[in-house]
Amino acid sequence: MADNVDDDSLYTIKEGDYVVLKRGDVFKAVQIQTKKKVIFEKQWFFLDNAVGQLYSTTFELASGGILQPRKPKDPESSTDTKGAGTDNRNIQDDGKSQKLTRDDIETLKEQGLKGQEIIQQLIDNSSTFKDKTEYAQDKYIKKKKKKYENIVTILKPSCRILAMMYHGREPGKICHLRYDTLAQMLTLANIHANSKVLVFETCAGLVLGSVMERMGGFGSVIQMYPGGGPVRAGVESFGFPAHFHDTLHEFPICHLNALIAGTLDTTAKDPSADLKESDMAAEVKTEAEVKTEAEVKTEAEVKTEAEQKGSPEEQSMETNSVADGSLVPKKEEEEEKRREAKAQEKKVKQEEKRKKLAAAASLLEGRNADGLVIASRFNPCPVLMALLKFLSPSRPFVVYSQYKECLIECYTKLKEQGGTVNLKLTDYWLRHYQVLPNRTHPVLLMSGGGGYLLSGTTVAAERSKPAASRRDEEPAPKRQKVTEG
Amino acid sequence: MADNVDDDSLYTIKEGDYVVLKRGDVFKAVQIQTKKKVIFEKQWFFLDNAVGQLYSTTFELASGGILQPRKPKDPESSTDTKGAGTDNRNIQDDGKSQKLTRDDIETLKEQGLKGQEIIQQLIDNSSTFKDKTEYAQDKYIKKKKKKYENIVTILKPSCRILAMMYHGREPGKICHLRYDTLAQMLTLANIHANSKVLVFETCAGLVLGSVMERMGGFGSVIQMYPGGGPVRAGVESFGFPAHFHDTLHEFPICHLNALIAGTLDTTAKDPSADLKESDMAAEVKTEAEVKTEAEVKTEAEVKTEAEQKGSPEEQSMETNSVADGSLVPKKEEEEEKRREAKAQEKKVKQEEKRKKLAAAASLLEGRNADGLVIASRFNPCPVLMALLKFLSPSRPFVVYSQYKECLIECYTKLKEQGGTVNLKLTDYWLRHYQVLPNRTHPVLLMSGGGGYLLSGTTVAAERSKPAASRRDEEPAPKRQKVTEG
Amino acid sequence: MSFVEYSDCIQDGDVAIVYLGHESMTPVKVKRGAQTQTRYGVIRHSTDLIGQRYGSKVTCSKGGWVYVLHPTPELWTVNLPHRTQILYTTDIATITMMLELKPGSVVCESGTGSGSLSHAILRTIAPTGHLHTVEFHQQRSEKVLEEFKEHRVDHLVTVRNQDACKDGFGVTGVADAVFLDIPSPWEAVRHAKTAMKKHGGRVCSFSPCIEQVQKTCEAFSDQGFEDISSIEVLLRVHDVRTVYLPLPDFGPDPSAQIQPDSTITPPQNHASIAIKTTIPPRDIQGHTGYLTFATKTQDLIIIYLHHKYTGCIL
Amino acid sequence: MSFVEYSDCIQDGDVAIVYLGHESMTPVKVKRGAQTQTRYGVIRHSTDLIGQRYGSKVTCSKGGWVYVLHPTPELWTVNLPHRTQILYTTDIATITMMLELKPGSVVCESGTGSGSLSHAILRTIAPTGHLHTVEFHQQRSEKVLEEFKEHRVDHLVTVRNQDACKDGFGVTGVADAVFLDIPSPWEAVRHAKTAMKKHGGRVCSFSPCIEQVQKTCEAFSDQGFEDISSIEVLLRVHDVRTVYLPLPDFGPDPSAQIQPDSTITPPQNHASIAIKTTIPPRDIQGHTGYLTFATKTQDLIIIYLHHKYTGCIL
Repeated sequence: MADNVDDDSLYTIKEGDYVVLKRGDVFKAVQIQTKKKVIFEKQWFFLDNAVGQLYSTTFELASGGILQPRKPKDPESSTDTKGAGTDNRNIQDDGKSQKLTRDDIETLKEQGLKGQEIIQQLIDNSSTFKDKTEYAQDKYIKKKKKKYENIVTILKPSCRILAMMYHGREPGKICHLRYDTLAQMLTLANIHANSKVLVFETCAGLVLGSVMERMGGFGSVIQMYPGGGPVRAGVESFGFPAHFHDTLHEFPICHLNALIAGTLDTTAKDPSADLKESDMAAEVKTEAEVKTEAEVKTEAEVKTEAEQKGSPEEQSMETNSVADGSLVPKKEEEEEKRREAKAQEKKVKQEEKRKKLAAAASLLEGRNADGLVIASRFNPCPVLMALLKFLSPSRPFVVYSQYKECLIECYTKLKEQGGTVNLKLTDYWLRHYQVLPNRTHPVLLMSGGGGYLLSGTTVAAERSKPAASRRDEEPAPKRQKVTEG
Repeated sequence: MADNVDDDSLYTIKEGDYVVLKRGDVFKAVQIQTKKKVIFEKQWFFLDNAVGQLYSTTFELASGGILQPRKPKDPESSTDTKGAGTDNRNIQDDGKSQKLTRDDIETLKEQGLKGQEIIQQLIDNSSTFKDKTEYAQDKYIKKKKKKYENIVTILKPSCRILAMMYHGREPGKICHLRYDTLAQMLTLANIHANSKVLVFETCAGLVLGSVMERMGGFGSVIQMYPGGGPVRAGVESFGFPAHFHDTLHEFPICHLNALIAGTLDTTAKDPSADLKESDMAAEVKTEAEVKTEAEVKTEAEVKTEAEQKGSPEEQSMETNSVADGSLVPKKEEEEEKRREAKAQEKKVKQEEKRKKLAAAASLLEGRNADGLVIASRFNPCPVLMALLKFLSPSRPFVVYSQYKECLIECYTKLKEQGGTVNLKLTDYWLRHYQVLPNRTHPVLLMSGGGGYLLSGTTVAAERSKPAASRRDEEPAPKRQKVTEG
Repeated sequence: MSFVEYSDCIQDGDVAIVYLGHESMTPVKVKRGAQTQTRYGVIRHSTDLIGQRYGSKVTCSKGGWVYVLHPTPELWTVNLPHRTQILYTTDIATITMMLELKPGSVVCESGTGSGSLSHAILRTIAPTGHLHTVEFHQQRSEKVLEEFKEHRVDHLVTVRNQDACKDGFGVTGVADAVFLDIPSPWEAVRHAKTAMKKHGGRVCSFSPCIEQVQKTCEAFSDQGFEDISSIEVLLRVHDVRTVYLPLPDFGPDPSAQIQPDSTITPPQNHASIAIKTTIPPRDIQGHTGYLTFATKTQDLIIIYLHHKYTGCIL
Repeated sequence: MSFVEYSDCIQDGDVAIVYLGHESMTPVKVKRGAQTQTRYGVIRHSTDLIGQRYGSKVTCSKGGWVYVLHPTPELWTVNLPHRTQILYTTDIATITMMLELKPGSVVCESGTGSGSLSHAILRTIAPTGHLHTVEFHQQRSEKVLEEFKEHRVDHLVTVRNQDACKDGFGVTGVADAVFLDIPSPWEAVRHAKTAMKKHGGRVCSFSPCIEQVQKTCEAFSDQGFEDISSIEVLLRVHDVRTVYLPLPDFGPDPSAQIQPDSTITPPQNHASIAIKTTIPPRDIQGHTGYLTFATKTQDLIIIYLHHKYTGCIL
């Protein structure tokens, strides 16, 4: 008696889909492309066989990098453990308990044994396994499973999965924003359909994408971006339907002063040159900033920085060109033609950019946005103070920072200036649990910190009152008492 | 087959003993004095009957403020609950579920019903009690118990109990130092018998007393104190045997510069005047500081401040005079006599003070102390930098502050200056659990923070190397990599 | 005004949040001709509220002023009338993300309780989703439906007065997500599964006690749910303060230059430094409950061999 | 050198801690004529260590240098050879205070394990207390006794190789405090009671899993222990850093004064601010174990009526 009928096709993996690979707690976002090698957890394979399968299917990796849908699992994949000891009093770790050598294991692999079978071999050849406590046995199996079971699950991307993926793999790319903190941001900013939301982030597009997911293609999102172009790698990974992108606008913050002053001219006959110039200036700046940051970046991170400097169009082109494969040498004539085409293309792009800017500017000019989300590596205070101007009264805003000090500054400034209430500086403590019979406890490894949030609500600004008289903006009858608290 | 025989007298409450009263989670430190009214948890009583009883005895409060040792409790004092409901779907809170009125309860009390009996009456007269879940029933009983059961347990004081008492009752007096943080300090500073430890605290003497307890009367403790006299109210509450006090020395920090420069003269023919003068100066300062602190203090706290300004002798006199009771009017002649005696007494005191100073100075002059503990409302950085000079190399130190920023300053300064290793800035997260069948969970109320610690180990100072060359004082091969971490 | 869409101005029939000061607010049903008494004086709805912009400052009769805020699920959570224990924003935010809620999601919930989570769900799944919420307490289910109407979200929600453990959620194969906040969630797990789409979805159970979590995890596992994961999220609020730290007086420094025959220079009194810092509240909410999440994957055709709970059949 | 008393200088036979750099140390048994290889080169004990002051900087053969530190239980805890899971300083500090240990305390402990806690207990109860430590694993009990001798604390400790659950602690009515770190602590609770002074004392059990805590609390309660309280303490280390935050460039400000015919002034590149802050480590130890404390009050004459655990008789 189903109340409605689901369309299988919505849940089927198709070529071109953005998906997330999962093994254990490790995720990786990829696009389904046939005949394209994917490397995940130090193994390579092809996603061709995934096409047509349902999302959330788990695949086994067969030889030649072929994925095979796993058969429905046995009742709690039971590795035969042949009884457990009650404690570890008799165990001596002399490194000799495993009779199988590394070479033996390689041979087993070459013989085509599956992960589960190899683990069983390891257990059978361990002299201490049966003396281990159930707890220790479990730990052992888990460890070996991770090493020898070659399975991968293909998931439909979501804010939850991508936030966990970025936090696990590349926290530096998302300013160490933890997924639960992102969850708080989306709720504190009251992100929902049919509203107009401003986003300023340098989190690879993860925050932007999460906001867009919550808006479901209804309303509008304006990405306020620093530097040469908006970063959207993370947005792409969400695999939104095309119409979602119609709701997404962008505005370079290097024009913010002009916009605020009302001097931004988006109708100029040849504005592209102007825009280009200041964009380039901004670009240079970004590079300089990167260098002033006293942080050593991993290769992956440096690569991101580079990507961030490309415009989104360039990025997606790059993505496509990868699929093309090898480069064919060109003759001079063709070269010349190409150059012209490129110049033309550039012009078209600049015109597009101008239109976009005009569209975003007109959305902003109403100064009636419904929400503001900031999460970046920039000092948040000037960003917040500038962007708050574009919100209607009685609208929520939320600022993320990895550093509490930055938000103390924001808080202090807002208190001085007025125009906001319900200010709250918070952080969150996230704990995972292992829940198993007689072995329930918090997970031993825990995130050290998820960053800080400052949230609040805008109210109608005081009309030209001197700053001094605003001190009582937020009456706090019980504050004094808790000063020592 | 006891290996040794305990002396009952060690465990018996005697007149003059410092003890701690306990009810539920509430503690109060008092001295056993006969015929003296004690007020605890809004009830008054006399401790006379406690004398001769064993420590940890629980007493019931009978009428007239008389304590009566409680009879050995029944197997898990079972209030008859007549079965529990499984959920609360049928409960409506209309405030009419209790048939007993306030007056009824007062009548029951006047009839001399004990707490347990009153609670049973309340249960019997509650129309909703039997419909409540077991969980809700338990909560109800606990709440009522707290209200109607008049019991008090008398405990031997200890660092554990006093630290919990201060944290619960007067956290402002101990700079909000949480008991578990104090525990960390004592361990990180390697406090133990037969060592020489420097203590600088404004925690009512709690930290000092805790250090003394851990040294067990062996070795020496030097209290470095600000202002007019060392604060020791907390030390008294430990009820140490007299010989412990022989190990306790004191040094006013207003002579620290002189001591370091080697210009402190403790042998002057009439040094008391000098000392007095600068002590007074220091006293004035303390007052001024109190005023500059932008913190509103509760009455109790203000009182402490006042107490802190008295010398310990004055304090203990005060304590004794309370016991005397009423003041008898004095004749003029007696008045004169008293004045002379007072002048004489003052002189003796000053001489005592000089001797003490000399003793403390000679202990410090070796610059070979074994440990340093700082926990105060003062900015810790100058205190730490000054007192570290008095430690031997390879000795631990620990600094407490309510504010992380203060310890960041200490950390930075120490890194610049060298002479320490193993620097660690930490804080602690303390969680209490309710462990009950089918109702196990973390306690709902939790301390918001326990303060911060900076700990480290001294090493031999570089000999006259320029500061620049010391940058590599602590090689940190893997530091750079975690910068983003 | 609606809880799922912003309006600029206050209208007759709206629910507005009157902001009185730090952590002090009160919800008001706006009604032409009505008045609301506050500690700053009377607010007259016709003149002070209706037609005013949300976020405006309103001066009350005694000369004090308040702000009038547009309602949001988060403001509602701290202002709603408690008929039960409620879920707060920290848990709600986590639940919303971890259940992957978004516009269009179909969600089942039990119990509705005071509707704190329900409003947040409705905000997120609007305008195209639906909430099926089940509450066994009749009065509560009636009251919350009334609130949904006042908040103009009733078109997005179906309230059922039944026992989810016995009777389930009243729907089959439609839910993308199920949320359980009941004393024995393990008894409702099979109903949760039935309510969910055949292609799968996410489920969450909130329980204060670890024993409940243990039983629920077992039930999830027995019913073939995957990725079972229990977490806890705690909120810490930081109070921003300027604190003044006195500087210690170590006495005159003999190594410093002293004028001949000088009297001792008085120590620098009043010396202190100011730092901008945060302090934690003395006590915080140290536990609300454990959140256990799990994923239902697509229905399998094979029949599970049940070992422990023979009572649970697919 | 001894683990319970400081010395100024390094002597033959001492155990010293060689500090190689941030979080990198190694313990060394000082022996005339011996050498120790470090990544900075060789340390020659006779010339580089013996007679030197603890805390001195020692230059190694390759020109690198190290510090030589006096051992403490805390340094030992991070340097000892692991023969089992060990207790770390955060838990040890809590245990020490909550068991009310001090000079003169008599303590029972099981299991001894790698001796991490044992050393801390000995430090605190010296010079007049005694530790009775029970370890069921024979090799471990022998090894730890050897270490106690090397650390010159063996006069304060008795090591027994037996099973505390079956055979108890080998003493009766002497202990001020008992510590349990064994898989089934509830089986040793009655032995703990027997070992304790008739006037009472404190007991602590360390367990990683909540089910163990539940059983232990029940056993404590059944044996008449009072003030049963389970806690957890977590350490957070803060890394002090200077971070540079770029400032956003909002473009030229038209409201600012502009010279006539001026070219646009280039935005201020390189602009960033530096803040001194701390960052948390990416991962921390999120759980070690639960600490359950209880108080034994003076022995009562009445006989308890046991209801649940009939196996436990006083």
